Amino acid sequence: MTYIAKPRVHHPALQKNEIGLTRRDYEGTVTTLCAGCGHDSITAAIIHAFWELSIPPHTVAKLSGIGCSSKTPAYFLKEAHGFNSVHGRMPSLVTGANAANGAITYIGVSGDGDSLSIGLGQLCHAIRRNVNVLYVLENNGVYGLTKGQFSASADPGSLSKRGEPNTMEAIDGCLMALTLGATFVARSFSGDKAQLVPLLKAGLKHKGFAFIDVISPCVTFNDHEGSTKSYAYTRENTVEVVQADFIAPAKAITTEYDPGAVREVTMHDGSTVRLRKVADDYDPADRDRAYHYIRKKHAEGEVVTGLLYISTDSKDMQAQNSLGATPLVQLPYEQLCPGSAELAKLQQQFR
Amino acid sequence: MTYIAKPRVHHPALQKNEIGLTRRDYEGTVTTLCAGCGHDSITAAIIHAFWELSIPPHTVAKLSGIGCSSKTPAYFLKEAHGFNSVHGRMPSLVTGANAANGAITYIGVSGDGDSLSIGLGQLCHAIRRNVNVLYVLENNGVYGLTKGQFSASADPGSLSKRGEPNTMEAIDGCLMALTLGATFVARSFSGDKAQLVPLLKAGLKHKGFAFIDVISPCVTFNDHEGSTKSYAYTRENTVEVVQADFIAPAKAITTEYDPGAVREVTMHDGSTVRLRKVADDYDPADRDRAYHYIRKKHAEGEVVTGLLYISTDSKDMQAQNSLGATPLVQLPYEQLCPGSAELAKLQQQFR
Amino acid sequence: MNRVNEFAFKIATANGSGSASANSLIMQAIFRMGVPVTGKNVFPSNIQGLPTWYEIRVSGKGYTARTPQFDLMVALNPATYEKDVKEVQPGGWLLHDSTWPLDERLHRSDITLIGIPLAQMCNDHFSGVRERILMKNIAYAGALSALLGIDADIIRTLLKEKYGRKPALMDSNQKAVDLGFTYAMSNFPCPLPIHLAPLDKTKDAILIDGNTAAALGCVYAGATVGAWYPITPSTSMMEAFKRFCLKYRRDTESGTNRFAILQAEDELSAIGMVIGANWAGARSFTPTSGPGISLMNEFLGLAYYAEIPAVVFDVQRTGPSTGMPTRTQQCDLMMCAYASHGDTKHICLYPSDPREAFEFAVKAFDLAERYQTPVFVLTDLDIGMNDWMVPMLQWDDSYRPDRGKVLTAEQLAEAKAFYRYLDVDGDGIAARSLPGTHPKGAYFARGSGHNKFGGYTEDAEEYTEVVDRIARKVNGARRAVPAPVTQGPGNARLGILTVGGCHAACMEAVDQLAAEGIVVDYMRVRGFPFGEEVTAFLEKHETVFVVEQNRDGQLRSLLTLETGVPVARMESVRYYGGYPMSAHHVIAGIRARLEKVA
Amino acid sequence: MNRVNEFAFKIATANGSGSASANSLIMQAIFRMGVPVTGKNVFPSNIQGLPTWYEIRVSGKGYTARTPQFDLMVALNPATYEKDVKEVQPGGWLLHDSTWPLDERLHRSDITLIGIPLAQMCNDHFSGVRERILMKNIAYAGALSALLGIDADIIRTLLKEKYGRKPALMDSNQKAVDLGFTYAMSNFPCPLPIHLAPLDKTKDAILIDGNTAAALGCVYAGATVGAWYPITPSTSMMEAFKRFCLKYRRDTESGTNRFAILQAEDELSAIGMVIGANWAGARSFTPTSGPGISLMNEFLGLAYYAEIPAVVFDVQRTGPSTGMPTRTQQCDLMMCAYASHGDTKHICLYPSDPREAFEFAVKAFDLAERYQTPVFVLTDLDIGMNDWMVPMLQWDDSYRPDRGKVLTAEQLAEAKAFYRYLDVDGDGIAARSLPGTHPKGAYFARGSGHNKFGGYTEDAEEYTEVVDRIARKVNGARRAVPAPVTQGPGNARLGILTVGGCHAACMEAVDQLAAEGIVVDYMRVRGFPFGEEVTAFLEKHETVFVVEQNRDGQLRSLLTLETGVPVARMESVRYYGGYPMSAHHVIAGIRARLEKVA
Ligand SMILES: Cc1ncc(C[n+]2csc(CCOP(=O)(O)OP(=O)(O)O)c2C)c(N)n1
Ligand SMILES: Cc1ncc(C[n+]2csc(CCOP(=O)(O)OP(=O)(O)O)c2C)c(N)n1
Ligand code: SF4
Ligand code: SF4
Ligand SMILES: [Mg+2]
Ligand SMILES: [Mg+2]
Repeated sequence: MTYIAKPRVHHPALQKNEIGLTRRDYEGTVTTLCAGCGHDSITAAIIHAFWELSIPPHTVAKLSGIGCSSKTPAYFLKEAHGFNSVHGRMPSLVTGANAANGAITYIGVSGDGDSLSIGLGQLCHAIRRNVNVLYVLENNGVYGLTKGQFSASADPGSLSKRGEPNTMEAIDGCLMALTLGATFVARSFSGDKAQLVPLLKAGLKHKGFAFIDVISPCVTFNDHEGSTKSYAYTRENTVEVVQADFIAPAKAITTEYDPGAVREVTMHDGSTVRLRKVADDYDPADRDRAYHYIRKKHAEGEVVTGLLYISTDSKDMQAQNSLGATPLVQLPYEQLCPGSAELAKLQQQFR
Repeated sequence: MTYIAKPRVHHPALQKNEIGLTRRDYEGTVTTLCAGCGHDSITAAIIHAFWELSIPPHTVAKLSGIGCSSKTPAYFLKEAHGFNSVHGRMPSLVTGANAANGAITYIGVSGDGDSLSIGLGQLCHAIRRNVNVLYVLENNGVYGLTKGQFSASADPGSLSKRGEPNTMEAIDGCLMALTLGATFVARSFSGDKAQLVPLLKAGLKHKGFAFIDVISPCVTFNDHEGSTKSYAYTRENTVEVVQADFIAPAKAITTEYDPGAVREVTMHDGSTVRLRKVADDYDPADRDRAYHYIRKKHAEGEVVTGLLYISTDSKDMQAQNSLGATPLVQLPYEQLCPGSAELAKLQQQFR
Repeated sequence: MNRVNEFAFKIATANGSGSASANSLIMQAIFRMGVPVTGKNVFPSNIQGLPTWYEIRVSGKGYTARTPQFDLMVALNPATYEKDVKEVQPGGWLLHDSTWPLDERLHRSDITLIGIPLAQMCNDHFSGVRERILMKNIAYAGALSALLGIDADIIRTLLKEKYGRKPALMDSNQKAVDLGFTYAMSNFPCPLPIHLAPLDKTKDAILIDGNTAAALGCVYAGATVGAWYPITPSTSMMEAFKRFCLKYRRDTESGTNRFAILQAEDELSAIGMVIGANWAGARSFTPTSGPGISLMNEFLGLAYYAEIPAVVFDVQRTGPSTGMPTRTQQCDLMMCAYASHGDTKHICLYPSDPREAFEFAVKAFDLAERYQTPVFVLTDLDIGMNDWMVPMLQWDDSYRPDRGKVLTAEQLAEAKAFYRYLDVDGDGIAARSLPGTHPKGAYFARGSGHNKFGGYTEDAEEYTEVVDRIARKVNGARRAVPAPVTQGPGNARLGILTVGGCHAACMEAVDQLAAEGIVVDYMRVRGFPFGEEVTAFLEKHETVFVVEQNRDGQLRSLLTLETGVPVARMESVRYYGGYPMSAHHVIAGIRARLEKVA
Repeated sequence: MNRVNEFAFKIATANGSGSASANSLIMQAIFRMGVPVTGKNVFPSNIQGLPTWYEIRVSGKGYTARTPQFDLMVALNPATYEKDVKEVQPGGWLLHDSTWPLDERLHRSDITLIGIPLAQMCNDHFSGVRERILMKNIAYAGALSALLGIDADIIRTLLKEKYGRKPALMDSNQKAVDLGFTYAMSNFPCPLPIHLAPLDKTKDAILIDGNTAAALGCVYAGATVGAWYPITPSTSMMEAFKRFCLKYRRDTESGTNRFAILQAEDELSAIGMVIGANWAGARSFTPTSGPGISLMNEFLGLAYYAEIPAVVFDVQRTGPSTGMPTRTQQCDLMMCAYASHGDTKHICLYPSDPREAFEFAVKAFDLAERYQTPVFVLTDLDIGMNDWMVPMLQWDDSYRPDRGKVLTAEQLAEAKAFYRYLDVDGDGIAARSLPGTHPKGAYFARGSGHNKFGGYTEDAEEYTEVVDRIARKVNGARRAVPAPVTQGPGNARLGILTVGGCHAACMEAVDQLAAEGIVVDYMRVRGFPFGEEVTAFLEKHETVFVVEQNRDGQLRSLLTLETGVPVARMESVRYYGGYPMSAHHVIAGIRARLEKVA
């Protein structure tokens, strides 16, 4: 894990990285998300990670599905090609792009609806293929953009805006990824930049599918723990009054705490999430142990964060397909077309 | 597990069950699968299970996707409604049907391509919903009907008909189901009727999603363990010679062995699968232990069979949706329509 | 033109700022004054911060189409000042928040500025960020009440109805209204020349959006299983269905529901659930929009070929692809008519407003079950999400669902044999049976080749026999879909033919043309396949203007394909920028063509 | 009619019994005799046991269409005896296995029985179940060689080419051939009146199926990324592409590939991969069939609107839904032309045989990149999976891919600014850039509303400007798609217009009509949107027979929609039972209409 060092702190915004770029050079257009949305914090962390790694922005491609989370690639790396595609199907796009040009650094941004509902099949199969991409799942337990329906990561028992309980099991993206043989599995919290930035960097450097589930509170529809009290409060005092179209300006939730520690984070609606950061001596090389640990802590009401599992010796899709160092897009046509003489020769088979 | 008793043996085919029906009454049309196909053995076990449970055939609905496996509902319970639908999407059909009429016994039959490739998302979400259905995944590691491409359950390293190795991780339906919170997870082997019949019966009686992964050798394209030798042999001696359109008649593979024991089963191509039957004292009530056990044995080259996990106190979809004892389809219209007076009253809100 | 009770105004704010309550308060108050009113919510695909507008048209004459000509603009969003100020009609008014110095972009010599210190007033009188922002909205409503002559008592009543049980809220809202009202009264000549005067034209009407009305239709039709995946602009339909079901279909004693709402993982799954539920015998439906229909294509072909009822509401939005999810269009006409690969054709219903959305929802289930096939109800964002003034919904208590040919256990027991796809009656419709009914009712539904007995086939004749019957069956539905609505002398040279929500704009255009001495016959189609009267209408008129909201003239395409009338006989009038069609667009389109011809 | 080199026969066996080798041995031998020959494989959607047929037509005149009239039936499948025996033309022959007593269903007084004890002979001469079954097939090939005068030396040579390296296999095959040959020779008057005589009409031709040819086209076009999900009848296309790539694109030294083949988890994913790869700059394609296209609808709209190239091969099969997966139809014409919700239109290419499948595959990539949009190549099961005799494929080594407007790093560096959707050249086509090229090339591709600069928009004018340009762009492709093929005097009263694989049947029908004194002009469209010559052809002829293989006249629909020519001017001639179109169907259809008119 040598490449997951703590980020250096206290950079002035205009400090230059190794290739002479400032953090500003890694920004995108201005966000249109709700003030305080966790997704914006993740955007900031992504900008930071790319900047720290001194990756030339134009050598990056950023892809997403549809949702509030999927809008965010517009808000970072304006010099990178972006693709805000269709709902839930970004994994296949990034797979195709990766086959075509493996010399690009790929980042995919998605939401829990995008990834775990409509896109579950594609996500699972991209993991299985070990496509070389950093896949960031901005997980808020709801469909933000369509106004707060439960997503598949909503906890059982949590309450909707209207006060109806979610009756189904939540899908845990990390457990799913581990089960599918993912080669990099991590979880973090949007407000924990100190943890998130190095994880993003590790994911970018990982050769294969780097899955990061980032808990990212939705200011507007978030109800992560389903604390009835807080929602009841909101319903009584806000929702009915303004016909649900008033979104109170909020601050993004941030937290910093030490490896091995547990931190209770209060969400916008007053509910809490207990985060447990894996300890420094946690060994992310054992898939089964990682699975077990997540399950165990979950049973204790804790959400484990950190780099949960990594395998560094597995082949990514490029390697599995025996692709060479020169990306397919750069092969000259002459190396692709067998020519007329060969065609004539070949056709003797068809006689 | 009281309802998983060993099946009574030595029934003459015309013996009657509690409702006076013979096994013949539970049959369907004649199979059109290859002689020796594992799927036909599963069909026989299904017939047996329904017969033993004395379920009136017309109170059953049998659904499937597309594939050799998905054809099989035609071959059992001719007096049950059947639905051979589209590829990979049967879970949603059975979900809708179940909501409409919970008084029917549902059985869904699918293949590994149908369930784990195109249908992965739907399967996962039906599991999550805990739809009350016995879901039989007839798992042969290939797409039989389209002639032998790898499915998502093909083992890494196994060879295709043409001798190319599969480079990807296999999806293990049972691990997946356990991770998704499935309430009934089992695995069996098509040729092990002694084990399969009671599992099917248990699945039929389970109130919720009963997932049974049945390893079912494909006579024609099967390459389960990827033993290079056996395939090389086939290629040299058969495939080229007859342009791959000759399907040698074969016998279905059967096996019988004791709980707790390991049995090496030879597939049609000469490769072998090591099956381990859970011991009588195996406790299927612990989800994490089940997961761990499957993984551990898998690492040792064994495929665990038996009832791996069951939860009897979880709510199925019907219960989660607060549906009453009378199925929705049987509610008289009068109980559904609020009437004109109520409409007039309601409309005062819209003024 | 008399400007009393005939004008339009627009309110520009930012999304998520809570202005919706104020806007609907204004709408409702005007409605209660007995004056016909329409509101169009022009909102972004965003949750907080992007520009949003609310357009209110007041029309004593009863015109409900959108008008793009605004007499008054309430410009409260600095981000769109420039655009907003341009939209005011010469001689019109611009209301702005004078808390801050006037933005240069708000200067225009031909309009009158009305500055009201909304923020200032609310900061002075309320505490807390939330309340200050919220009350600013209510304050502009108060100002508008003074400026436009909206009855203050009615506003008070409305606030009471809403906050009656929460006196504190009631008080602050009333205070905010008063603040705006008083300030306007004391600083401007109230009311403005554009203002309201009480009428009695709304007493048998309601204000309702099409998604709510359609959901209510599903309840009244006896639909029990709703499956869906959220997508703008259809989402609120299932939310309404849920609300109504909880109200009417919940047995509180036993805690059981007489409905099931399944939030699917995507649209493929939603339509699968609907088909599964219908196959099992429930009336089941799914609301969606264009991208959802695209995803449902494969399943729709299955339902068509295996002959399973299904009701799909397509609340259309601007395409292609994700397009503009919060803008309206009629751009899925072709896709719905022929969805899925292979030879298919589907019954479509085209309501023109929420009232018809209610009625056609019911009709859709009857047709789906009678013809055992998918039925689409095509509305659009404008019909689905905007509040329309429509006559009160009526219900005939003698209505009973038309389940079509469904064999009972008794009928099956008596029958010699049951063959699922046998056309016994010669009408192209074979009887079906439901799972669980009777051993003799069993059949094997499949999307693969089958013969009339329901057996699997790869035989040319057997296959052809079944698909030919299905074609006959679906074409037969032309006699059962709602007949076109017509108007006009019947023998005019020119015709206007339209569909769905363009109705309001066309009716207004017809009046305007008449005023200019141009007489036209009018027809609005309401169902597909088209009945013979549609062909007759096209053949009878020298020129027919086909008015619709899509780029490629999809209604015209359907007309050409299905009636055989050449395209050249139809002049296409299209607007597809994402706003609802207005009379202005219709007239402009027609005029351009008439001039071209002349 | 002279029956030498003009006849057809059919072989009925069971699927999986290994008869395919024998059948292609027969085909190839006839071909090597210089006699034009066509084979149609009529197989079930099953792996083992269900009935399967192989139809061989011999035509010295070079007719390659299917004929439904068989002079000789080789009836080896008891399950279909009854059906098979009916299909023999009066005066024809029936070959059966006389090992068993004659089945009653094989009695017909007007045909001649040829009994050969195939099973008996093989049981006597071979050992082991496998060999006995396999050799039975080769034995009937030997018998046919004697009966039909197929050159025995050629058969020997073919066996040598195939089994040269395996003498034991060579020997048993030759023995089986000889057994059948000798038995026929000694027991029947060989050759029959229908028989072969050497010609020299195949020397510049090959026998190839369309999937193989199309795959080869992809290789020659420089396509590097193939994504797919198996589906009959398209599966063999990707298998062929893989074979060719392993042969031509594998660097054995380094063990690296100059291609990537991605077996997707379904068709939604396959088209996603194709769009992703094309967006990244690779030529990428997917082969599929109807159900796959249905599933791709949403993504196709994205590619259309975000303007990303994509090449999709639709090897059509009998719809709707799963339909008859192993039968042919042209039933996706409408779906492909307008796939996806919203206003869309797609370029389509319609090869008529494997040679054109090769050529149009190359063309498809050029058009997709030039117009930055999805391009469909529509073949069908008949073209895709059957062996056709076509002229040898030609390749011009000077060909270089038309990548369209793709800006290089240098161009981007020099440019003031790059705006993705700006129509700089006025041809409706904006330049694109590829990821990784240059910082100035960056843009944000999206399926949501965007303006010409590539920015997100919900503005009516900005939105309209872009979709209007896209419509112009795609319509512009009418000048770039392959021009229609025409034949005839040009001034005939009647015309025949068709598409794709109906060509062969139509050409034969044209000759037959000419023989009856009926002169027709002929046109086969090869690309969509249609060029002006198509409109001209329709307008010029009193009646045009539109010949196609689907129930609803989809080609006629496209013609009506796109040319404006009224449906009434077109007489629809359709056959859609799942077999390839034959001249018989064309003539019958035309005759029925001519009589109706007369
Ligand atoms: C095919 C399709 N169905 C539905 C939608 C509507 N839709 C847009 S975003 C979204 C959910 C987004 O949820 P998530 O991915 O969790 O993102 P969030 O907004 O919460 O960040 C849905 C259902 C769509 N755009 N496309
Ligand atoms: C949408 C769609 N894509 C592809 C196919 C073609 N297809 C039919 S069966 C099948 C695979 C079946 O594999 P599996 O489910 O494992 O069943 P098996 O035949 O092995 O029992 C495929 C790809 C199809 N019918 N529909
Ligand atoms: S709705 Fe929620 S997820 Fe969407 S931008 Fe607002 S806070 Fe973020
Ligand atoms: S191909 Fe395989 S799976 Fe299909 S019927 Fe034959 S043996 Fe069974
Ligand atoms: Mg979310
Ligand atoms: Mg399989």
